[in-house]
Amino acid sequence: MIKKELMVVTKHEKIAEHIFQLTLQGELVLEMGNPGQFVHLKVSEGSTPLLRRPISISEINKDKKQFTMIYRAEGAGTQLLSKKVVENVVDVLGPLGNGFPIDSVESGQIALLVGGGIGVPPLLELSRQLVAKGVKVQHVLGFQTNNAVFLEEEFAKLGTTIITTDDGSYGYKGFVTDAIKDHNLQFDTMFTCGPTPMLRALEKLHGQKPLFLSLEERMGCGVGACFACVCHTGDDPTGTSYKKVCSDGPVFKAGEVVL
Amino acid sequence: MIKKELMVVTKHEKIAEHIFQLTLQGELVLEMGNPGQFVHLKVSEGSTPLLRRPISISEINKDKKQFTMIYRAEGAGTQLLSKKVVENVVDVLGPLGNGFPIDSVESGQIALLVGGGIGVPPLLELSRQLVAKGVKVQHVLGFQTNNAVFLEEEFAKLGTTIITTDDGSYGYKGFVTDAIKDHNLQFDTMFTCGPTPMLRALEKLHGQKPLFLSLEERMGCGVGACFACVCHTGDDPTGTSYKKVCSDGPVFKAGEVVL
Amino acid sequence: MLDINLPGLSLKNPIMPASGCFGFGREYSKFYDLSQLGSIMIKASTQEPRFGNPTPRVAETEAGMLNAIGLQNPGVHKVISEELAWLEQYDVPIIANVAGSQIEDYVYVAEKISQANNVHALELNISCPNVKTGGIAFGTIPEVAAQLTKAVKEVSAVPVYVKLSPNVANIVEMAKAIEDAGADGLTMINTLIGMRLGLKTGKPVIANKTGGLSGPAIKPVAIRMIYEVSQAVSIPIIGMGGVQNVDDVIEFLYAGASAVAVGTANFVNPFVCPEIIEQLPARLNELGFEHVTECIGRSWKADAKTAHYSS
Amino acid sequence: MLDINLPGLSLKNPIMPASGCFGFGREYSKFYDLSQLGSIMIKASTQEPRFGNPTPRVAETEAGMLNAIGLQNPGVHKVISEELAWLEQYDVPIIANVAGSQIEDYVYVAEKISQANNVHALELNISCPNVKTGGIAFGTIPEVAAQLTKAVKEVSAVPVYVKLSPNVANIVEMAKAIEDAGADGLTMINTLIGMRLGLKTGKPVIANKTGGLSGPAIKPVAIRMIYEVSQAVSIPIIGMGGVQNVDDVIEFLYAGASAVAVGTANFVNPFVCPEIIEQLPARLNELGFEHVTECIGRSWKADAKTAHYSS
Ligand SMILES: Cc1cc2nc3c(=O)[nH]c(=O)nc-3n(C[C@H](O)[C@H](O)[C@H](O)COP(=O)(O)OP(=O)(O)OC[C@H]3O[C@@H](n4cnc5c(N)ncnc54)[C@H](O)[C@@H]3O)c2cc1C
Ligand SMILES: Cc1cc2nc3c(=O)[nH]c(=O)nc-3n(C[C@H](O)[C@H](O)[C@H](O)COP(=O)(O)OP(=O)(O)OC[C@H]3O[C@@H](n4cnc5c(N)ncnc54)[C@H](O)[C@@H]3O)c2cc1C
Ligand SMILES: Cc1cc2nc3c(=O)[nH]c(=O)nc-3n(C[C@H](O)[C@H](O)[C@H](O)COP(=O)(O)O)c2cc1C
Ligand SMILES: Cc1cc2nc3c(=O)[nH]c(=O)nc-3n(C[C@H](O)[C@H](O)[C@H](O)COP(=O)(O)O)c2cc1C
Ligand code: FES
Ligand code: FES
Repeated sequence: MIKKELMVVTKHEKIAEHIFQLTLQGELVLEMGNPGQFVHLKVSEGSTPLLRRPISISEINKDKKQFTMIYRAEGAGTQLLSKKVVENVVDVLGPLGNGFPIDSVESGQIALLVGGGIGVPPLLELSRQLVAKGVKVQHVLGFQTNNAVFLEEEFAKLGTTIITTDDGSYGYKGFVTDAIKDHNLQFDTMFTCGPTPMLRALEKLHGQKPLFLSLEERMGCGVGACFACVCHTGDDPTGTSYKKVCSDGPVFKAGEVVL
Repeated sequence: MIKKELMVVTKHEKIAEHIFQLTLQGELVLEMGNPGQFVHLKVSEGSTPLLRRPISISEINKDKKQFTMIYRAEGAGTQLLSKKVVENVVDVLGPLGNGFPIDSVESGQIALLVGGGIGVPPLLELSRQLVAKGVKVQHVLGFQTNNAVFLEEEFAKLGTTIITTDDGSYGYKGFVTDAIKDHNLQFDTMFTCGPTPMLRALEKLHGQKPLFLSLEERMGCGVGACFACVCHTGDDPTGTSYKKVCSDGPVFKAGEVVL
Repeated sequence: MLDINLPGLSLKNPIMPASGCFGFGREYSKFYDLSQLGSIMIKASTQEPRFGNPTPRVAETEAGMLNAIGLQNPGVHKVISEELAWLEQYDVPIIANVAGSQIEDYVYVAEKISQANNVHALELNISCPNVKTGGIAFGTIPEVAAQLTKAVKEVSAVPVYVKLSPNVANIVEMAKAIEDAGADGLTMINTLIGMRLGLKTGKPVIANKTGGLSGPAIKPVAIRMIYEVSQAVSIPIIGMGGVQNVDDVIEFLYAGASAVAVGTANFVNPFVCPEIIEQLPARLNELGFEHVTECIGRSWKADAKTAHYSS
Repeated sequence: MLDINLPGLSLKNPIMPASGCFGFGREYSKFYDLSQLGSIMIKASTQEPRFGNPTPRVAETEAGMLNAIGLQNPGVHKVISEELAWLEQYDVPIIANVAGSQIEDYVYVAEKISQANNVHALELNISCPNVKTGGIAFGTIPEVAAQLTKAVKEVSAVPVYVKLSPNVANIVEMAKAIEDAGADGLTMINTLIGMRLGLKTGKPVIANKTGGLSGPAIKPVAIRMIYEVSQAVSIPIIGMGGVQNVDDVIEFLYAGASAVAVGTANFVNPFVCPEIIEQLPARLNELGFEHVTECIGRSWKADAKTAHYSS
């Protein structure tokens, strides 16, 4: 069930250039399901910034009633968020949307998880849950440059992890699609989250296989009421049929919606 | 000289119902002159609330580069201000306006200081400076009710202090004007700050004697540029001649401006 | 102390979500019982299904947001058979928002939707700033608005409220023309037209380029227009524009609104409507009122208390 | 990289305080050297001295403020002999804001003030929402605005900019009428008309009842109008409305303004203008521009870089 709760900051750290890792505690954690869901955060009490900010859940710890997010502090809202310290509260609405379908891959099969930039974090919880289930995981994580890389160790613990950077300042030089090709990576199911051009490229190259993509879109309500975040469906690409990223997604099967 | 400075909170306490006492430290204190001047505070970084809040200076300590204000936390801005804690900073513009003319009363003479509600604080520094100069001070301080009373002890240390409450729940029951009459208080010069109806009553009853009043008006700039805070002058009560409360006041001589 | 009677609408309380900010209620029904609401202004219906504008459709501004949804909806027939039918489980009168690009469209939708059981009033959306064809002209030219109102009044089975655009020089003239044309009430305001440009791209953030500005930023404009119009017409006004809390609601009533709709604030706090409804009685008491109707038009009425309004 | 040439104005940089938000410069001259500014739009002058409206004259709103000063000023003669004369010590061209309630008033003031040495352009305030008589009609009826512009052009010794009111349904129509009447430039936007009511009193907070809404809240409306008008006219625009920082300035340039005025933000931060001027070159560099003129109209121009404007 979706809840609104003032959750308490239990940890908050800068982990890369402009990138922060934030852990919150509260009852809302008990509602969280598949990895890939997100929360909607109100970062100030007043009316600037007015709207909530959608941020993906990257780790869930139900025992401690804690969950973790990783976000880039860039605009007004995320910069304000980055100033919160331990014991402060954050107004959280969530969990929202539908995550990655863990059931689509079976124990013993191979899952390839492909992340780009700030799309990397939700793949961490996914990888953990897949590993727990006995799935073999491989990761390809793309970043712009050296000092933007984060979570490498955490992923490396779970499975093979290839880091790419656009400028080659760290790891493989080039796009994630190139790395997949060059390393000739094999998989049963692919899960991906990142910038839309990356998703498009992956869909084009690997869309014939089981492929699940997590989308981003500017949001109003985050719960399906305002129709800000719709996309056309794959079977009716210019018609009136639609899916909402916030409540039908953010994870879709390749071909389900028009990227 | 008027400065803008991010000053540091060194003390912040609730001293009565909704009433807070705030001490700030910084170089700006060295610019402060006559008691009765005020500062203009920006209480948030963003654009809500947008405008600065005018608050009177109630104590000045140049040695420590500290000054103190007392304010009522009621609206959006003052409520936000009340959440600041020690070591936070506050954006201060000041000192602004012209204070009470200390020179208008001489050593050995009697000054009557009359304050109403949140108009009481600036009289504290005034009283101290007058006492330091050898002036005999008497205070009549009006409050609405019992739990709204503050600063009684501080004033009592400096001179006779009569507290009045509208409902008689503490001290003399009634208005400050009644208390002055009942106690048959004598004085050479009167200094007053408080709600406009109180100022009007005092001007009517005691305007023939030297009387200095501190006015309040809604402000935009606080420095004389926007013409938000003007009042008509006493010698041209409906004409185009004017005074600005922020830069010509907030202290005026009785009769100088139309209340 | 919260009940209020308006043409077609006998409301438990004067609070309702604004059109387009609450879908058809399904999403918020997961947060609370919709029967608590005074009414629901459902999302605009058009004759045919519409996908609406390309994304991005929203952008944030200082104390506000821009939207250019473009009237996405499944068409009036599906709205009636699926959405309104679903809403029947709740004890709440519906105000159906009607949109179109020509008079015939409005007439078609109005005639059909006004016959649904739970639709107690129509809200003619003559002011949507996000639709290219026609739309806006209905909201800015008094004669055109009047003509449309007349045409819809002829076919509607329920009272007709007309939603005013704030993007006009003379809102009173517009309101009077619509009143004269037979409208039963007014709702105001719709969004102001605005734009935001991306710093890096230099281009409009919203795909549609311009969008409708809503939220706290526009409240002073809404209050001013309601203040002016409520003194010039004798039909009731449902006010909206930047309402976030119970004090805002009272300000709208003071200005001259008889009920108040909450739009953008639902996105910030999905519980905003029931929270306001819960807080309203205590706040009215604190301010010395015994009934919410006593607030209506207090900004311009003499001190005499307003009689309980009944239509 | 900040210099810009507009009719009558050869500016060091495109930043200037907006009229009414900077008095005649005396107060802010205590904070910094006024010669740093691109220009100064001084407070409105009228034929006779005016006291203006009763107080309270300002009220705060979400991300904005309302004002109803009522054009208080010492009259054009004193403005020339005392204020403009005092300003001559600074190396800064002045834009003189001209107001009135009838065409003759404007003509009188324009003729006189345009002859002052340091007045390099006039700004016709046809849009002040706070003056009862006439005033607003000039700003909402294109024919009236055009007539006024023509009359002033005939007598003015310097180029004439006309300040547009946002309180209209069709800003482009207004702008074109004024361009056709011979205006040398436009300044936009003036304030939106708004109101705020006191919760305890139920009455308007501002003595004048309505006031002009300024500040960040109105920025999206300003950007939209400048975007529309700059594509429809060929005279330059000085943009304003909610500018608080260097990024806002760039957004106004992208929208189509050739220079930018800062109003309300001066009250929040008296150093805002010199701070923006200081930060502008670095910000332009970061965004890949070599000269400020390259930003102008970028939101609607093809990717080609704008040529350095010269009048
Ligand atoms: C389902 C989903 C999951 C996301 N998960 C993450 C995450 O785990 N970590 C992370 O750093 N970012 C994530 N994002 C992107 C994140 O929402 C934006 O970076 C953030 O909202 C920007 O806010 P701001 O205050 O920095 O920027 P501002 O420029 O102040 O934002 C202005 C407005 O635009 C919206 N906006 C700006 N950029 C985006 C964007 N890329 N996507 C959606 N809305 C945007 C904001 O929400 C706000 O309404 C996610 C987005 C979505 C839709
Ligand atoms: C020269 C001067 C000295 C003052 N000294 C003190 C003081 O020492 N202690 C104290 O508690 N108060 C003082 N005040 C009053 C104080 O400025 C207001 O109480 C305060 O601005 C209200 O802000 P808010 O955020 O609580 O209210 P809000 O309702 O959020 O204020 C909205 C707007 O109205 C203005 N406003 C509201 N009430 C007043 C008022 N009474 N006077 C002026 N502007 C107002 C605010 O500044 C703001 O712009 C003084 C006012 C002036 C003019
Ligand atoms: C996302 C969104 C969609 C809207 N859709 C409609 C609509 O379909 N029909 C309509 O009449 N008004 C629509 N509006 C306008 C609102 O009903 C309301 O008039 C406006 O937003 C002002 O209120 P607010 O500031 O409380 O949001 C929409 C507003 C928003 C923010
Ligand atoms: C207190 C105040 C006084 C103003 N006086 C004038 C004026 O005399 N003439 C004028 O043309 N505009 C006047 N304006 C409008 C501003 O010049 C400007 O157009 C408007 O405030 C929008 O800009 P901003 O949001 O940066 O303040 C005034 C604005 C304010 C806030
Ligand atoms: S964000 Fe409102 S429907 Fe998705
Ligand atoms: S507050 Fe601006 S002139 Fe006094």
